[in-house]
Amino acid sequence: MTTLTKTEDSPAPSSSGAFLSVRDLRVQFSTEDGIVKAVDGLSFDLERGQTLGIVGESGSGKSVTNLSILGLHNRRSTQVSGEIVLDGQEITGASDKQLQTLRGNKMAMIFQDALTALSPYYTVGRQIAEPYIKHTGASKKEARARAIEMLGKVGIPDPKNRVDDFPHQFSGGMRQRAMIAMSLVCNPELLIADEPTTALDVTVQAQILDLLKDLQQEFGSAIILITHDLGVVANTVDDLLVMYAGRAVERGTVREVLKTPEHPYTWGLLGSMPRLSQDVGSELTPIPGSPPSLLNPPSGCAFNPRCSFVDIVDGSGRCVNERPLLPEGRGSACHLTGEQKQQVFIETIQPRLG
Amino acid sequence: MTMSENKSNTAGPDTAQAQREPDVSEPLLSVKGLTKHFPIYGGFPFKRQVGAVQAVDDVTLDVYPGESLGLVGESGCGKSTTGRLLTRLMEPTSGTITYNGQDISHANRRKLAPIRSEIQMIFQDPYASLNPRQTVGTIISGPMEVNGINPPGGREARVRELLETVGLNPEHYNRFPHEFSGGQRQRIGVARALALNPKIIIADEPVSALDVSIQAQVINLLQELQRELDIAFVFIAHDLAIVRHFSQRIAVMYLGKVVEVADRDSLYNAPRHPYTHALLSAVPNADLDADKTERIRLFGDVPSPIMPPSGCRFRTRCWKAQDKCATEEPPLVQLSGAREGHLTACHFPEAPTTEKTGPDVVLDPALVALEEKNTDKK
Amino acid sequence: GGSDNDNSSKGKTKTQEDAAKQSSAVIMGDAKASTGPAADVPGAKPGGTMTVYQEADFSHLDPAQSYVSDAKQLDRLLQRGLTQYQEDDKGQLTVVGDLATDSGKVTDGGKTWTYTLKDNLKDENGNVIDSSDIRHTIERTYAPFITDGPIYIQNWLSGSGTTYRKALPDGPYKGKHLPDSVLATPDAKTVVFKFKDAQPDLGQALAMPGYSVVPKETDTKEKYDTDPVATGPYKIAEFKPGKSMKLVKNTNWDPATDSVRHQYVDGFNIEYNHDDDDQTKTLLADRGEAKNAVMFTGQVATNQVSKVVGDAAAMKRTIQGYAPYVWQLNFNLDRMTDKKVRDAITYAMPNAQLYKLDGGAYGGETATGLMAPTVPGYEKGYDPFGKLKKPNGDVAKAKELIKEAGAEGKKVIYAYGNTPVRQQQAVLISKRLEEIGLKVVKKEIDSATWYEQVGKVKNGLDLYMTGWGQDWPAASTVIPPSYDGTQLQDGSSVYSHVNDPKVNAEIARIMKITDPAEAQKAWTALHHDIVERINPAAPIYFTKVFQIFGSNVGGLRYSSDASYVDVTRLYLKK
Amino acid sequence: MAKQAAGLSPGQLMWRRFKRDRTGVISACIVLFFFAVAILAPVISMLYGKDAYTLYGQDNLDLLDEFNMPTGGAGGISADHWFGIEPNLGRDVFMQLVYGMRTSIYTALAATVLMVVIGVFMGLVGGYFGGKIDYWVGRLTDFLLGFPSQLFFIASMPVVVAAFVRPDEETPTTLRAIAIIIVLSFLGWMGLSRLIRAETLTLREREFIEAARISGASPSRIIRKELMPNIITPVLVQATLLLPSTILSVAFLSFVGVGFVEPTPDWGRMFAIGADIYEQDPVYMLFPGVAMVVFVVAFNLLGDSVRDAFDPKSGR
Amino acid sequence: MLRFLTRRTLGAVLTLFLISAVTYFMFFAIPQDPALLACGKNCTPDALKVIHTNLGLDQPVAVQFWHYMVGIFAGRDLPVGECAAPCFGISFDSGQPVWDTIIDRLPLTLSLSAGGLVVFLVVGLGLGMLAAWKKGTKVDKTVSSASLVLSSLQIYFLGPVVLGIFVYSTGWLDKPKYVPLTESFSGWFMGLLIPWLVMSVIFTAQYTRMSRSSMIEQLQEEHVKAARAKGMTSRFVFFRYAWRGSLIPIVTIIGMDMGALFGGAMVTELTFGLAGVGRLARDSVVLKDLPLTMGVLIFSAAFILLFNVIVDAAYAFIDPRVRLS
Ligand SMILES: Nc1ncnc2c1ncn2[C@@H]1O[C@H](COP(=O)(O)OP(=O)(O)OP(=O)(O)O)[C@@H](O)[C@H]1O
Ligand SMILES: Nc1ncnc2c1ncn2[C@@H]1O[C@H](COP(=O)(O)OP(=O)(O)OP(=O)(O)O)[C@@H](O)[C@H]1O
Ligand SMILES: [Mg+2]
Ligand SMILES: [Mg+2]
Repeated sequence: MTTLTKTEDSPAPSSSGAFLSVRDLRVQFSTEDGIVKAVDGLSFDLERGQTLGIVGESGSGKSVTNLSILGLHNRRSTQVSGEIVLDGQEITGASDKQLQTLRGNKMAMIFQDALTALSPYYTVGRQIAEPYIKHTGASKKEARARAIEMLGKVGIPDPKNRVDDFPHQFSGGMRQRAMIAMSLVCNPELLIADEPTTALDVTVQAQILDLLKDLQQEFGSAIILITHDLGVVANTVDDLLVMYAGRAVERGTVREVLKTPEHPYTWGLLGSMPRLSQDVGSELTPIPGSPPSLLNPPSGCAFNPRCSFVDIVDGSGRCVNERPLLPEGRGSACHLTGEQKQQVFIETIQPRLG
Repeated sequence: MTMSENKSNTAGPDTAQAQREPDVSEPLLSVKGLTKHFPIYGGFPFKRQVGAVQAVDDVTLDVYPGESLGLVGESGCGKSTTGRLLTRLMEPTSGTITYNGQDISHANRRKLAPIRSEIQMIFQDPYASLNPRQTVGTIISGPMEVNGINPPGGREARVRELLETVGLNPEHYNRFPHEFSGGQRQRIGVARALALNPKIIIADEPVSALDVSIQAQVINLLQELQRELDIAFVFIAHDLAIVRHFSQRIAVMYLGKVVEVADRDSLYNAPRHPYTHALLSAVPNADLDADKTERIRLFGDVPSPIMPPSGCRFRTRCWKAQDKCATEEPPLVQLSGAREGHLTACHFPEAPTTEKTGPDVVLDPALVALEEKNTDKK
Repeated sequence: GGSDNDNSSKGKTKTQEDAAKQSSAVIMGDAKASTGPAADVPGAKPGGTMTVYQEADFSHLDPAQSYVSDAKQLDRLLQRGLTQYQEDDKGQLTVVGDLATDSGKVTDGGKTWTYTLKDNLKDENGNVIDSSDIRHTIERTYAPFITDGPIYIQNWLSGSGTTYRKALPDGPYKGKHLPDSVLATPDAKTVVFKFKDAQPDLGQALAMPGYSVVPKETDTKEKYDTDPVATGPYKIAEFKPGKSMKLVKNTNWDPATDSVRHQYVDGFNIEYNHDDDDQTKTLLADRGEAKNAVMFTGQVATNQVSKVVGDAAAMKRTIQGYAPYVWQLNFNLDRMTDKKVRDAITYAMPNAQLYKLDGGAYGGETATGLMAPTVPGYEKGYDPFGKLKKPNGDVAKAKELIKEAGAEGKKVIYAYGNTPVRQQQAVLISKRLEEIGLKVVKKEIDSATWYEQVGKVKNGLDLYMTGWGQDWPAASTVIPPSYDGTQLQDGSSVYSHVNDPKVNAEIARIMKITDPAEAQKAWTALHHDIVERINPAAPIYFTKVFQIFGSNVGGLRYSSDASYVDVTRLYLKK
Repeated sequence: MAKQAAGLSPGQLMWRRFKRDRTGVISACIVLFFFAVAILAPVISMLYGKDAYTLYGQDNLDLLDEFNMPTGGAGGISADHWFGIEPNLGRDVFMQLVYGMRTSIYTALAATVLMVVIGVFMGLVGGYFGGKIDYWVGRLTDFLLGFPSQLFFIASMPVVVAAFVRPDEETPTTLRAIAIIIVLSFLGWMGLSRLIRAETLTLREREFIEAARISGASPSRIIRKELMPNIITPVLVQATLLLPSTILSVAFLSFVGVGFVEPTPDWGRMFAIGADIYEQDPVYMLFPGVAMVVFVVAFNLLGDSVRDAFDPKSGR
Repeated sequence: MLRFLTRRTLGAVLTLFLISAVTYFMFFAIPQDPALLACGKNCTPDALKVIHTNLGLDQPVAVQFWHYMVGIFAGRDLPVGECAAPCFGISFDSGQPVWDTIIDRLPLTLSLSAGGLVVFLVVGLGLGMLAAWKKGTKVDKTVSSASLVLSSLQIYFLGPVVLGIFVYSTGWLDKPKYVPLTESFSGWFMGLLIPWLVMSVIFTAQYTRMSRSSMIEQLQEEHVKAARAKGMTSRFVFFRYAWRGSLIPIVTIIGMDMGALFGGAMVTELTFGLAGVGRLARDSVVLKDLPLTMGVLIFSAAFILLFNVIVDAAYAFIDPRVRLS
């Protein structure tokens, strides 16, 4: 279970000994329009065998966070600060060489769009085998056998023959499976899945998610699952992190966050999703306004321009002037008091969610 | 808002037509046996047709004034093609499209001109559907210009009015699409569709490309418009939850065929076609405490529309398939036990109601293997 | 000229003195002079292979088609005719018997010429050359496919212009022959030419490459032009059109029968695609293979002249001499009818500036008349237009004349070949013509078809420069071809379209004079008449030859006959 | 979309991005300078007091030596003749350069414009209408791409010229220019056409085209109003890259002797002469050489910058 | 794959036929009479007629073209000589069969192009990749700007200068000349060294720019990122993943250049006085040697089309999506 120990603004050494510990991660891009603070002080921990879900609006920094865990950002134009510790090993300052031995081995990534993420020029089998050869020093033959095994594991029929196929000969779902096979080939202890099913149909999506879950059970990996879809989250993850404008605004177990959300943004998120079980007559409640610019995010709470509860916060202008902190463990970064949160949720939000 | 129930349904059981209160209203748009095959050329030295993508095959549907018909199905099953045929962006291979009693299946651009304004479309990708080199004003007034419509007060005033209608600032008249957020862009698309006072709008996945929170904005807007302007919608989507939210009647497509049509309650509560079943069960529910329905994990992908399976097209992935399915194509009919207007094309349909909790149907061999291993460990 | 030039005075071209020799009359050699072997070249050594740089393919290999200088140079190595020129160190030419025992026995007041063949004459295949081969050689020039060679002897034998072709329309190939009353071969060694009129120049005409022998047995008609049979000291071992040609010794050539040619080097490697610029630079650099290399018809490139002249050591490897051409600006007399205008233009021409564009003092020299310094009868100092005083033209005088003629603003069409030098000259000329009050239309003509285009009677042009060279050192090969109005037709060389009864009659008269000295005097008088009374062309410049060779090449000598280097006597020093 | 950029049109955005690109701005200045010089050639000539046609070296015999090379070393550079004088004819090199640029730029510009027009037209037609039309346009493109272009240029130039000039007339320089333009553009449009076709194909799939069709717009309206504005960018980029190579092609024609002739000042011939006499008069080659290199480099850099400016992804 | 190649080849042959037809009709419609040239100094109308007959110019152009086309396969027996099976006519100028002449010139052009190709590919692609690898650094800037400057030079400009310096003035190198490879390797190599180098200076630039930009583009591809995510070394990713993808545009250009070069590296040959197909082409045009012009044009076009087919095959080789579709 994820343990959430420190407030993000006072990063402490990862005393928790969590498998993956991210502390006060900041990622900035210098662009011609200015500096983009894509991730701005993010902290979380993740244990082996657990799945952490990250939800949030488009552009809230989900992908950037995970690319910086893998160290895949462009070093020239990106500044990464903070601390990422994987299994006791500091990653942020690590050299490219060190990272190379970790990537694909200890930590692996599943990309959103498998068609673009698999090289069109090499066979699926070869692409799966490559990291295996590199990280385990296996022979080509062994690696090939391993690739076939992995393809079989992720449910590609007739893997012995399909191993020599090229990605474009696979269907969307199969490609995503191949991508998964590729990331799992070295039994990574950390698996990052960045919107692994967004490009897929519901039926295929279900297959892939089931597969991920089952594989996690088998290998005991830690998974970070990034998605927009609360439905997916509800069925797959253990802990949930809600991001907004480069910061975590709420976290807790999936049940806590979905059942008793505390942050107005989370409320908005839940309110704007239609559900199958919902009453068809109820209206959706979108979050008003538009996402903030990361070039110069709103002062104070980044959500304040869109928040309808600014007025009931004690102390005038607190939302605009003061940045709310995300408390340890379960909690949300909002100036509303605990009671206010509960009250608002029960009185106005829950009925709408039906 | 509650949905009006279809009480008086007089259609006979043999009619392969979902009809709603025929006395009250004739269908606005009616298609019969609509088929679109995309020819595939090949060969040497002279190219000839070597096959066809059977994108849409013998689809029969009605859309009534003011209603919203949802069209769902997996990617590639022919939803968009159907939508394009309805707007006559494409010419059907066969079948008829009747709009307001007028056969427009093969009408040319001139002939279509008078009804062009009445059938409009909203597109999936709000950015791609707006010309990046035109201002919002130009984009929205374009259709009026083409159709020679001069609203009282001038086009610009009308555009501003429309912008207001869709919840945009009329001041933004001279801005370019890229200066708007995704949701705002989609609103521009809606405003463009409204510019000609359409009677029916084909919305092809109008919210799929949008973020959930923005998605809600657009859905609300469309719902509002439908109510206020009494516009009929053909709402194409693959997100069943959204369709359920927006459409009164829903058609489920599979590989170019409509496999099931019903009003939403009937379809979601008592789906008869195994595919509909599978589809519904695959939708992840964000509600942790919701009753878990039977989960059906289908195996494999949709077969190629170039060589669709014989008989029932779903049979290759159906757990109920029998020999008959391969030889005989099931007709789209009202099954016994189904509500009026609930039509299904299946030889071996599911029971009229879904069991609330049942064992998972796992069709994916990899999952079976993994799960078996995991259970062994435990 | 020669390799023994001393070059202490830079920029001095050494041609005036050569011209004197070049233009002296030809001597007819006797049997002794015609007996081989040829006199040794001092210091010559046998052996080695010489490299020859050429810009392009030889225009023809079939002797009967050979007319132009490059073909002539090659012909001297490969082929033999009845006669040939023997040249001394001073450039004095003697016609000697080549295949024949002497330069010809004249009887019947110059109308009958008899030649006797030497013994031991064989072609490269070892076939004996007899009188039937000579007959064949003459008769095949009547064949329709022979279009490019000289037609002197045909005209003399069978009628002027192209009428001669009627005498033997298919050549000798369909079994027909010229009657014995015209050409007789009484035995295997004797050939008798019988002309209607006296033909004093037959010996020189026969020395033209166009009449070199084509052995009957191995004549392949059209195809002979790519694979001729050699009778001279060398034969073709390998020929790659457009690329190269290799000559090797012809072992069937017997030096004892040849009083002109040598066979010093083992062979020649002729490489094409070296333009003048490239030839000059390579030879000037004198590295490696270039030490053994020569130019045949290449010349020091105009832009390189200064460099060569500035290099005293290199100048030792050069030869200079007059080329037989007068570069003249023809007036199309059909259109330029006013003599005053013609005179005006003649006065106006900036001769010196024009030849400066074509190699300067080493490329030309102001022409004062229409006869080249190489023609017997050339008079140094004959300068009716005062060109020597005003080599850059007399604009004032020209303007005056134009005014007198009332021709201000008259439109003249000036045509020029499309090469860089001609383009530049055109700029100068048109500028000058405008200066004197004429309006110029410049007409550029593809240089490859230049003569064909200006050679049309109805060419529609007013002014165009041409150069005509003698076929042998006699005014009879200059004046009649250029100014005999009776010959005027498409393709003839009467470029200025002169058709003056007096001139025509005079030409006919002089042609009958058998005494060379008397004829020469008459030609000179006629020349004056043409220049002064008619002025059919403005003389622009006499062209000159300036060649450079590899340092290992010996035997360099300017040949008055070839007007390029004498190729028969080249050897390699090492 | 960043807030700051929110108020800017794509054009303004591009302009902003371009302005920040120092190389681009400098190149643009150089290119503009060249164009200005070409346009203002007569004015420059007036101020300078010389023209491109007077044979200074022939009129004043002190300027050329006996081998027609400029006297006084350094290519005859003097206060009178800033860049020296030309060997042989003795014209003013500076004026030759200025007017030669005029010839080169005008011809190349016209040829480029023609190529662009044909290329855009063919590409648009093929791409938009697709099907048979596209097929045949594609075959035509392939067919013309099969022509050995350089060879074809020199072989066909005389043919084209001959087709226009009566045999007894002077070939006007403009006609020669027209022939060059025709010949160059005949085999020069295919690259652009392919590009535009590909661009059109992707645009055609874009939904805004469908939106226009649904509103009943005619094909011509769609091409004009919807497609054209969107392909302006690649066309502009391509044209900036095409122009310098066309200039070199014009020079090539002159070099092989089928381009402009004396006395039309022309860079191609200046090269040919320069290469011929670089040993005797190295200075002469310097000016056209440097001018050409600077111009072509500047134009290429400008093209790159324009592309960068137009491409929002190419951030630095 | 075989089917694909056959199809492409047949298409190319068809195109070639069309190109021949167009050029044939175009050049034989020249208002100037090529026979005039062959006719020589003492040309007369009669002689001209004879030449017309000999050259076959007296027949209608369409008939001439028909004979020409048939002759290519069947050979012809022309009045001016026999012309064996791949008969492209007999040169007006040299009287040799055009085919033989071209074949004779070919080794030089092939050597010139192939050698130049090797040099400029190795150097050009190498530098381009180096610049892409070091994108944004001084190395990149130097390489990029140098290549830009060099690409605006011309062979006919650079060639004489190089010759002047290395051959005529210093004598460090021999003048370019062609020695068949079969005769002597060193002779062949040294003889063509200067043209190769000069040629490659100019071509290299293009390839440098090309490979740099396409490499940089490829490096931004998602699948390249994914390869890095697998833990593959930067070098592996660079040379395996990115490079493979960058090949497509490069191969396209190579194909075009090769087609053009093998069909006659005209400028290079002219500049260095080498007698290859390119020079043949120019000369034939100057001399109005129509059969030769036709022959060289067809020949060059054939090379261009051949390389088109090869490039297509190369695409299929590089990109399995092409191969298997
Ligand atoms: N290389 C980059 N340079 C500049 N800005 C960047 C870069 N990469 C990402 N960004 C910005 O960082 C922010 C966060 O991006 P990120 O991709 O993490 O969002 P996300 O949460 O993954 O969104 P999505 O759900 O759309 O994938 C965005 O505003 C994006 O524009
Ligand atoms: N222009 C076309 N030519 C050939 N095949 C086509 C064309 N358009 C669509 N298809 C094919 O027709 C089938 C149906 O396509 P369609 O776009 O209607 O699917 P869809 O249901 O809208 O899918 P999605 O959910 O991905 O939008 C697909 O197999 C598609 O590949
Ligand atoms: Mg993302
Ligand atoms: Mg679709």
